[in-house]
Amino acid sequence: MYNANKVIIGIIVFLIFFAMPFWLNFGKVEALPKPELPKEEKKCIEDTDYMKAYHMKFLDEWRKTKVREGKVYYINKEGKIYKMSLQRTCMKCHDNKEKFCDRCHKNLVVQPDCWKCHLAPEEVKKWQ
Amino acid sequence: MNLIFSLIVLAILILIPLIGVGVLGLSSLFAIFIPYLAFAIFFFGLIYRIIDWARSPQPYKITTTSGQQKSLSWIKHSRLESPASSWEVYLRMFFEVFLFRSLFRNLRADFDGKRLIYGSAKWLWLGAILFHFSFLVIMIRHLRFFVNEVPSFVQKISAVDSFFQLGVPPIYITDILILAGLGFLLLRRLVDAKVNYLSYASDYFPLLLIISIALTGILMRLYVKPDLYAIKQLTYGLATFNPALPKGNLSMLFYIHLFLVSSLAAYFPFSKLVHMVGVFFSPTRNMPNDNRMSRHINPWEYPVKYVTYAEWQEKFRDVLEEAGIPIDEEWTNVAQK
Amino acid sequence: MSKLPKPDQLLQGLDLHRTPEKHWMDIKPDFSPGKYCYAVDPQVMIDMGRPNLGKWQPTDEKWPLPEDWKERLLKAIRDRMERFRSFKLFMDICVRCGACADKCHFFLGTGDPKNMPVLRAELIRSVIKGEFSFFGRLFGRVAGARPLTEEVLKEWYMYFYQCTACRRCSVFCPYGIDTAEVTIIMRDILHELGIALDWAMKPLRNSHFIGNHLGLQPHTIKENIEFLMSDIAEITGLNIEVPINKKGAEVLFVTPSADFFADPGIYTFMGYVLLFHHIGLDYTISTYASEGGNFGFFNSIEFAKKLHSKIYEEAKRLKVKWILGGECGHQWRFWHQYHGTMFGPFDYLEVPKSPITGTVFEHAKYHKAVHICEFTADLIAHNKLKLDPSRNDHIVVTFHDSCNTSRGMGIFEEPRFILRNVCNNFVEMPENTIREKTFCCGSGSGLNTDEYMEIRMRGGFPRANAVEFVHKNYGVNTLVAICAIDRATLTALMKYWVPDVVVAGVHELVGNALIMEGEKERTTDLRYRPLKGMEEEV
Amino acid sequence: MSFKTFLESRSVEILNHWIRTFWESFGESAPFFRKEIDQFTNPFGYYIEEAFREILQTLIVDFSWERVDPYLEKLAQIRSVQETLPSQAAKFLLDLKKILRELYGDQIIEEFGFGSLLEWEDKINCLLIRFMDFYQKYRERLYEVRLEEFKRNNYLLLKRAGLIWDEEKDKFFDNKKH
Repeated sequence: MYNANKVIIGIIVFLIFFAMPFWLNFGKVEALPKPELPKEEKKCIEDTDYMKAYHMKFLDEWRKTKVREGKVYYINKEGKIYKMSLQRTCMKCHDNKEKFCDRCHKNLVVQPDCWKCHLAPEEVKKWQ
Repeated sequence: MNLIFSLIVLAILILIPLIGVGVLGLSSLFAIFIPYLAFAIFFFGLIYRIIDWARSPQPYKITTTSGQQKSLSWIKHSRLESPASSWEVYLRMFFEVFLFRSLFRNLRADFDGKRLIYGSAKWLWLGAILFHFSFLVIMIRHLRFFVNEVPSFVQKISAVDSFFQLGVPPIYITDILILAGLGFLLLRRLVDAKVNYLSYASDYFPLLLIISIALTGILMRLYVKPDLYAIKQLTYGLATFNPALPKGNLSMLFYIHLFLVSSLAAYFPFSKLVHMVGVFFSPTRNMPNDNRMSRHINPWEYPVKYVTYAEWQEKFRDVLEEAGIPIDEEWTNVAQK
Repeated sequence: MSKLPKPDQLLQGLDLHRTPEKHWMDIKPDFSPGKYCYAVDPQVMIDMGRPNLGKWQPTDEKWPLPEDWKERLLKAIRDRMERFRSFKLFMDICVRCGACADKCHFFLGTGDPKNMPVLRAELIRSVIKGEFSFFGRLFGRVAGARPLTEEVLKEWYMYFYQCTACRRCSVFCPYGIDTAEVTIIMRDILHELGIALDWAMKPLRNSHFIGNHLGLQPHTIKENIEFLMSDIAEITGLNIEVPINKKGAEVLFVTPSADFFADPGIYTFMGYVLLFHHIGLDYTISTYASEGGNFGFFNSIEFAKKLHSKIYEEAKRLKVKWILGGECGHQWRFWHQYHGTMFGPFDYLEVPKSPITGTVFEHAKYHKAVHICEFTADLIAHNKLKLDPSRNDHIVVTFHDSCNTSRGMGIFEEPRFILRNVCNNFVEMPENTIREKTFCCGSGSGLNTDEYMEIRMRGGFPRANAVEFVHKNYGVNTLVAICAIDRATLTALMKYWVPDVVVAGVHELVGNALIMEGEKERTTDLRYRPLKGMEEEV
Repeated sequence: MSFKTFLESRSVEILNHWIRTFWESFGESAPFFRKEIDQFTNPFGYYIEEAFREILQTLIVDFSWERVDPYLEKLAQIRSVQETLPSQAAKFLLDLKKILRELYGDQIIEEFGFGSLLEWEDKINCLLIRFMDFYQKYRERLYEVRLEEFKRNNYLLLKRAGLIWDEEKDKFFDNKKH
């Protein structure tokens, strides 16, 4: 092999760059933080798989129908009626933002702007 | 013909996970085994290619000099175009690799009467830059799936990239730019007569493959949403070598996306895509133009037989004497010895 | 239904119809007169110790190839890939982006798609894929692969001898792929079977056995020089003697042999001699190493080394301090980029130092050879020359950057600096056609043969077109170049496209402008053309 | 409407047709020559378009050899290194006849009579033979170039052998004597 020094440095740089996930995790493998689910309620408004993937679309839809059309109630697939409210409906069961919302969001670099206007249950408690 | 062939190959590549996961239910094969295999091919393949190139020496220093050489002290020397020292070479390579300087050279504006015209070549530079840089940013962004506590630079890049808060979730700028770049590069191959004429299936295929990867990614972000938490469980497991199939539902689209990425990785070392590492080896760019200042060694240089002065003088002795050109007796003796 | 007959119905017998769109692999090379160079005479190959195919011409239906030709070629290709990283790499990393396509003067002049540099390299790339790669063999044409056949070989002959190794494409390639390198290596590979050009090989043999390309014997060189000195005597009134094979001189001067005998190189030679006399340089020329140019360079690297070995043997024998090189293109690309590796270290020479100005040529400290334009530019910068630029007022000059010295060495400013000082009318050609973007003369790398004239004129058309532009707009009548092949072939090119423009070397103009000590009043330039204001007296 | 105004109103279409027909005979890289319009990057395509445009204009508006000659000559200069057969080189002029006949032949005969069409075609015939003159000139020049190159390469040897009569220098001596 010719120009061995430079080539080996090149290979190392290549490995450092493309194996970055490996290096960044190196030596600190731990379980992903799990969101804490409500203990009493077993069922969310819609089924769990749907909520996991689409909750942001779902909430956005609620926001639009409530603010623009003035509707207050949501009827789920089973015919159950819910009041469209993040703070009063969702956070009633999911009563800890930090342990439920943030764990995933922080982990996946998602910065929803819900909390610019809404108050997290923890905050509400502080005020009460 | 070449395009159609590439489209067929791409269709097959999309069908494989559809059947493999959707019909046969081979989830762990497609989620764990194939990605590992593909990336092993990617790493070992590329390192093999690098070493393979390095096994051949570069016998002569054949820098392409696109600017004034370093010569007399009062003549301005073009440091980038005709580098004379190592750091000038590094600078030239930097501009070459990160800003595609040689392609940029095509930039030219002309006036035809009153109309300002730009040839297609400038667009080539722009298309290439858009595509390559978007690809890089997208790759860095994807680190959020592979690292538990996402480093702050990834967070910052993501934040900048989603600067325009359009919709929920916000659209990434690079997602649009990469499609624009790729679309241009593909369109160019179809429309520009001379490029069309020299394009093979192996030119269309990588473009189509990367376009499909980008499209499946964008679809997942905006429309057909997967369970991100489950995906991160899988990808984090892969990155830390603790692979496990998560409990949640990985959507079909995700399997297709993952399989196409794996295909790209495995295809990489055996295709023209190796230009990514090959460009660093290019002898016309990575060598200084200092041939007359320092020596370059060719490991296989061998002596050649030539007509020596002594032989030549013997051959022409008569005419030399007649013309009054001096005869070198010293060298006559050398010949006789 | 039209009442009128169609005019072209009468012409049906002639094949005037559109060439159907074909894949490039299906188009056969066209060996019609004017479009190919003659093949080498077998005796030349025997003399040079190389294989040969006997008497044959590329037009032959079946080439007299030896039975194992395919294995020999494939072995040669493998061997070159192992020895030249450039070749191996260039075969792998092209992405066919097409940035080079419209940069080749042969493509612009002929419109033949195989003259696009990318496709020229593809001629061999496709064979490497088709013969060595598993996937290439599997997918064939869609992957751009094909087997090596006699047709392919004919195509190689056609197109690797339709490239002048000018490197214009390599300037624009994002990966720096240099088609010149591919061309040179491919010609070397063809040599393994004895396939070569007659025009390129005969001068090579002459240079090897006699010392220069034309085969001038030592006494002829001397007489030629004396003849030129008598012209100088007539023009300037000075009797100058040129030292030949002088031992112990300070400088060995090596220039292409065309400067000794061919028009217009001889005027440049007269310019050199006047300059050396003016500054009193202690120099010598050699009749043994009487060739600066190197026809080996574009035939086979090994031949190139054979030819130039003489220069160093001669430098050693004559015990000179350093070497000065004349105005030549291939000579300087080869000197600059290959000599240091091939012939070094040069510890029997000294670091070049101008005896007049005392300038040490630091950039040549290892190699010990200086380009005459660097040398003269340094003299002018130190005010050591008495110059009268008005003696060049009868001409309007433009400068053609020769491919080899510009893209293979990087000498741009020195000749321009000299020109600005020796003449008053200097005009640049359009920006896209000069400096590193210069267009080739269309006849470099051993293609300057007369049977190839049509292709040469087409290949040189982009260059001629730019000259015509400055000729029409600024009255340019002299095209200056620092390359012997340029001086010979651009003259032909100008004769065809822009007949009012003549070709000269930089030092011809220097020679015109130099005010020599003890000279008589000059009425003509070195070509016996009257100077401005002297038309009456001549 | 006169025949001239008729042609003028159709000139763009005729020109486009003519140029397209020319390039169609040119093979795979024709699209490049048509698209790239820079004079220095694409001298060949540039001159073709320019010459075709000017020749057609001269034919239609008012015919004069002074105007048409330089373009015809430039075309001949280019064509004579591209095509070694005169028939191939000059065919583009016949194409012009064909285009007019095909596009408007019947209409012209009905509206302006046979005479107009013949007159038009006669003009093209003139151009054709004129073109052949130029073509011949440049083919000959090509051979002159070959011959002179040979002489130049051996200039000093021939001169020293007394085989070249040096006109310039002879004049110089003659003048000096007087």
